[in-house]
Amino acid sequence: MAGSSTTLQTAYFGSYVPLLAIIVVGVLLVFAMFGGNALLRPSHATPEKLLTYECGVDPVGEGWAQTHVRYYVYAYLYVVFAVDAVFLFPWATVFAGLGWVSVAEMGVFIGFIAVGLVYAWRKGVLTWT
Amino acid sequence: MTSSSASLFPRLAEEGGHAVPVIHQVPADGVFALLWVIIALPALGAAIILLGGGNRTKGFAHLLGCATVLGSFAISLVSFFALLGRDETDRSVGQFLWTWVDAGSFRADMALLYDPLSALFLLLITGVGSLIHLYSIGYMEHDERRARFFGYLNLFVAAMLMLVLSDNYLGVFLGWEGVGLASYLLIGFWQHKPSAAVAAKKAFVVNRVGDIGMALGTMLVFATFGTVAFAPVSEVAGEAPTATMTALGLLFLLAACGKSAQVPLQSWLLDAMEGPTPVSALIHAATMVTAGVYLVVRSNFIYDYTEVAQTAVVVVGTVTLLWGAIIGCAKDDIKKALAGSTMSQIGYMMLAAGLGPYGYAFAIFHLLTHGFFKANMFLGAGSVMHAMNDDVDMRHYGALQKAVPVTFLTFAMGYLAIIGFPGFSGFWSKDKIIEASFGESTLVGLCALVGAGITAFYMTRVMLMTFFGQKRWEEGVHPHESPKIMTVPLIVLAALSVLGGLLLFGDFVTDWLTPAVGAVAHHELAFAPWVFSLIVTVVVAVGVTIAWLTVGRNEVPRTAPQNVSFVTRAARADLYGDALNEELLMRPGDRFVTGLVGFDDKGVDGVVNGTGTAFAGMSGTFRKLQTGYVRSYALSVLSGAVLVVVALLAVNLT
Amino acid sequence: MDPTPFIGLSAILFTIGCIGVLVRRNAIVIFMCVELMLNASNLALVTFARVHGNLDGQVAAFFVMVVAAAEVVVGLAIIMTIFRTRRSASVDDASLLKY
Amino acid sequence: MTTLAVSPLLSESVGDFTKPSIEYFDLSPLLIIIGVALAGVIVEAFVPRRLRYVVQTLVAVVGTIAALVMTVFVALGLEPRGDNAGFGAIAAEGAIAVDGPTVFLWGTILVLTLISVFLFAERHLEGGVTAFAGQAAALPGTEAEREASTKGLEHTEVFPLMMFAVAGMLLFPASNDLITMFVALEILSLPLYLLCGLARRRRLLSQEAALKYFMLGAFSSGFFLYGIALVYGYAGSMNLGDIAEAVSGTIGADPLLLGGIGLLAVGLLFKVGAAPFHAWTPDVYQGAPTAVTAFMAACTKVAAFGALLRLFYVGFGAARWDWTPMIWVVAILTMATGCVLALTQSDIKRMLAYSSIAHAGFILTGFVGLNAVATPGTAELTSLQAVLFYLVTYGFMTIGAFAVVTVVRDSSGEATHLSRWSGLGKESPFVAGVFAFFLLGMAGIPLTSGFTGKWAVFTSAWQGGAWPLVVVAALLSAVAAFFYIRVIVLMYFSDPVGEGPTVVMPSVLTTIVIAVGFAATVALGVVPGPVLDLAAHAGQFVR
Repeated sequence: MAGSSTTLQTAYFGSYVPLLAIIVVGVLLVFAMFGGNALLRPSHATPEKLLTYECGVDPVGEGWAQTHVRYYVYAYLYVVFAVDAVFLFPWATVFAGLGWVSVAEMGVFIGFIAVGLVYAWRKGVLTWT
Repeated sequence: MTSSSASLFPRLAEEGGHAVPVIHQVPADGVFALLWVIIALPALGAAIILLGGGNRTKGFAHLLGCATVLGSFAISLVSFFALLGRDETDRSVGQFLWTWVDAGSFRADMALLYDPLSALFLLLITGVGSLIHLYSIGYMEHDERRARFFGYLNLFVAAMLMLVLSDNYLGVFLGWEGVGLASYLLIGFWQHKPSAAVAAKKAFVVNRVGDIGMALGTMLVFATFGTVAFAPVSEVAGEAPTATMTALGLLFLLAACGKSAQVPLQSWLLDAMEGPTPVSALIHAATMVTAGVYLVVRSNFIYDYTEVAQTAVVVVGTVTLLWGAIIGCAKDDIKKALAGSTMSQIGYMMLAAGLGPYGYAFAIFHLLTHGFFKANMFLGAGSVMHAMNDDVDMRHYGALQKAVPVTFLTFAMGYLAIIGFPGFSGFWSKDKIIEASFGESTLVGLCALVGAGITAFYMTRVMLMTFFGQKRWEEGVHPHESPKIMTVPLIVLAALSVLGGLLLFGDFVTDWLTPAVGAVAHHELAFAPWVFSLIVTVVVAVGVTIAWLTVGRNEVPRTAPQNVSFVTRAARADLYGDALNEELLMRPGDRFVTGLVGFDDKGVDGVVNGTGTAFAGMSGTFRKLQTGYVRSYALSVLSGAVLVVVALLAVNLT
Repeated sequence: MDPTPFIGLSAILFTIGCIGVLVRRNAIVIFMCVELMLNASNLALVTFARVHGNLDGQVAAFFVMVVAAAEVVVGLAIIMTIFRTRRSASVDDASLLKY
Repeated sequence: MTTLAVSPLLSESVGDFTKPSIEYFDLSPLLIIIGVALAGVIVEAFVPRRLRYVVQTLVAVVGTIAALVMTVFVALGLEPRGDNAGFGAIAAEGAIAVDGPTVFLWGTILVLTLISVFLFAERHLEGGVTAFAGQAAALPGTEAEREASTKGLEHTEVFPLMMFAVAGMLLFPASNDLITMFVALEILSLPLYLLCGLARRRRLLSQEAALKYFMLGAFSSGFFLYGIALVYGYAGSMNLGDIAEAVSGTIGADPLLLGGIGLLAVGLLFKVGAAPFHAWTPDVYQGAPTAVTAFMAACTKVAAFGALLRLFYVGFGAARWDWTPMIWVVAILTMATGCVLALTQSDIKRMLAYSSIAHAGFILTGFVGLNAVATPGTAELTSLQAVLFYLVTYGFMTIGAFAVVTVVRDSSGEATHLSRWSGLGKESPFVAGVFAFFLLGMAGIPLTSGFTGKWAVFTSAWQGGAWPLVVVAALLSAVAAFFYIRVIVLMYFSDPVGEGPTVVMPSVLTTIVIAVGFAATVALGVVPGPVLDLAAHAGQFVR
């Protein structure tokens, strides 16, 4: 495109050569690690060797153990409140100078999450059975 | 719209002494205010019948269908006489309906242009159309889906009228697609026959190839002139670069080839004969297939500025007229023989249209006479098939002149007209084209002359095989004359076939068309016109004689009409019996024809079907890439991302 | 400040995430790899914010975290439904829809 | 909402912090839809089960209409801004641009949403319940599922989910900075992922569609986000106006910018379903409940193309010559993929999916047409106008066609296999006729809106000098006509297989959808003038 600024461009582009190199290295690294592993390791698989190592104790059941769905739901709720807080803290540092309108607006924001929580409550998610 | 040509003194572009006409419209008043009704009537008929459904409209659909077209015909007739009463300069009437598309600088109106050219087309379409509608009442009597048939016919008429009445290319395109759709629906009307469904599909696909030309041409017109209306384009056509005009000419030629079944897009027409016979008569002989000729003649202000495109039109026309004629010799199916002849005759028209001001008027003249006699013969063929239990094989005919006297006589009128028997309509129109083509080039003239001879040959063959000689009927066939509703249109069309030549009386048709296509130019010829007429007549006579010698004279006596295969064999042996004819004429000719037909089937169809197969094959291969695995989709997203980024970098960092 | 090492790291993380999506079969792991891509972007955003001396990038990083959290919720719900139906979290097993 | 305004909200010194202002009136359609979504959640929590369906439907319909009305008011109140023939204002501290194109797209999306709500609310076809899973948590083929089905349970949560998606769709083409665009992208995507998995019948396919859509959507949004990071690194701002300034001030091309443009394009082209980012489209369209497919196919495409236009015309307008070749390649690839692969499809929804890919390609053709940054006063058909118009025509045809798909059924639900459609013309000429009309519209036959739309984009591309692209597009639309016609042939010229398809009489809701789609397709084909005018009056993007 811009032939007139070849030198400038070369210099500018040149500064990203390391970036390119690192991407290439990143790709190579992954393949090298997996590839090296595959090449070096001996493969005399016996049932014992294929067992998951659990501090010397034979594992029981499958790797995919099912946990109760309630943990999953609680994890969600935690996430909701965590991200809520991310936005509340910066606001808290400045709200004194902003007046009540801003408090109301933040109330709306919290209201969103409250609606979600109310829904969860009505669906019986919050009851630990 | 009407004010778009503000100048009262249209600038005449001088080129080779010929004035390229500039369309100068006057507003529609009086009877012309009804122009839109001409289209609206059949459109309304189609809407009522098709939306109402077959069962509800069964009782009156055929009457409604005929009434709408007859109504259009009446208005067309009145308008025609009103136009006749006007000064020559006021004969382009524009009617603005509404603004169809208005997007920034792009504007296309739903507006009509009624000028001498469209006036003649209106008469042909609504006139012949009315007769064919009437005929269909009888022909489709026993078909339980007759109502739908009339709905489609009306749809076709409305689209065809739109095509010839629109004052801009976009409107023509609308009609163009509309007739394509109607033709598709009608070819496949007997959908229970797989051959009909396949033929319909083939016609549609081949026509789409032509449509690309039409669409791109229209866009190029807009890109060049900033409008798609004929009037403003004709005003400034002379200022556009020749290369653009050539491109336009070639694109529209492609379009014309598709719609008018010209080489190399001719293959669909023979298969299109799968449709009911009135359809073959109306769409695939008299009207729709001539749309290509209309387009070329209407675009005279483009072709007059580009010799290359004109030459291309001449070449296409000449090749097609011979191609169609030769195919016509080889076919035993009466409708296919007629279809070959249609191709050939349209080839003549294209040839004439390609001659520019020397031929536009004659192209239209031949188009009209051909409309009469070919519709006549197709309907005659339909009547014969009606009599023969829908058998189309001419080898099963013979000696029908007593059995179906009216059909025979009317068919004979059409026959005399098409071979150019002196005095009949075809004589006048074809003679003029051959004469004009000799002025263009001796080679083209000779081709046209030979074509006339071959026409005489194969039409005589059709005539002899159908109506004369021995009975070779299938078992249980009892030919009977068709009902009045079918024979009356035949008689009217036969009369027109005989008398159509009167249009040339006092140079009426050429003078009439002057405002639309310019005055007729004349070449300096080596001989006087009557010498040409004589030569043509002699060549025709030779063609007839050969046909008589090969087909007519050599009949096998006492063939048993009960034994079909024997009759067929006997008829064939009869046909090729004469050793001399066989060696000198028939055998090589037959091989040549077989080769041509074979090429037509394998080569040209192969290209069409092959393209389809290639796409289907590609499709079948590439759909395997859609493996169903998310991860391979992710890979395609990633490769796309790489592609996009690389494309950006490659363009910009080189 | 020289941003190159940070951007380099973010590019490596992004690439690892990307390759992970392509080579792993377990839906959960693929999903974690997507999250890795998002976080690589976060790192880049924060670095550039530092380079340009404004906070837009950092604020954007917060939004990305929120969005990522929402995505986790939706994504895990979908993955869990599939797992409960098919007793398998392999994305290659879900390949009824194809061609 | 406050926090959506990103710009100098947090500066290094807290002292000069000023309170952000929100233009509540200009944003009212968006706010109403968010409110409706929240109201839907509340309804779900407190209204008794038997009333929920009615209340949810009413809330959604009334809310959408209210938003539509407010959109009209907002449109009437737009003021000229800047010197580039644009109208409108930048709202929410530069995060959202409420201008002519935005309002046009809002109107389009809301109208399409309104009829989609009807499609969602259809209950006749499944014998008194909606087409969505009775209880998504119940495993397919278990006792729990049968119980849910006998009890007549239904998930009315689909309405609030849909409204959240609509909110994202409204925000997407209006977003004036990159992070808002990203958030909008996710707001519109996440509910759609869930909706895809909620089919009542063929649940395995439905769940699989949701998984695929989610996985690939998340993957592509990763690219989009990295693109944001790169462009931010290049321009030092997320704001499209600032980015435009930075772009026009650069001499030569910057790899950061080019990489950013490319990765952002990936995210957006994924959403519009352009090749080679289209792989999800057929699978998801086929697996998702048909009502969702219709909604998604129409509205998502409108919103995503709006965002694509804004990002590339406003943000990267000055680098036009850098990205045009890329769009050329993608457009050709997309049209070819859509048209060619549709030829051999045997499932009607899948065929329509490929057709929608082909349409995306045609729209991309218009996208590289005459520059949208036209000089004021010239009345040329800009690509912006052409694309906006095409989107309207496409939206109505698509929803209409999918609505027809919902009513053609056999004992196992919708009869989507093409062989089941043979002979439909005899069985139900009316439905077959309407569907044939939609197909003809998509094929671009004159007197349908499809023709006018194609005409508009091709003309604008031609005027912009992209005639080779137009030639390719014209050729491929000839190929495309073939597979549309194939279905028509099948419906009319083939005999039914087995007992043939049956057309279940839907309630008035689906009938309205089909009728509106049909009417719009006819009207926009015969008199497209008013809508084209509206698109022209929308003017340019402001920044």
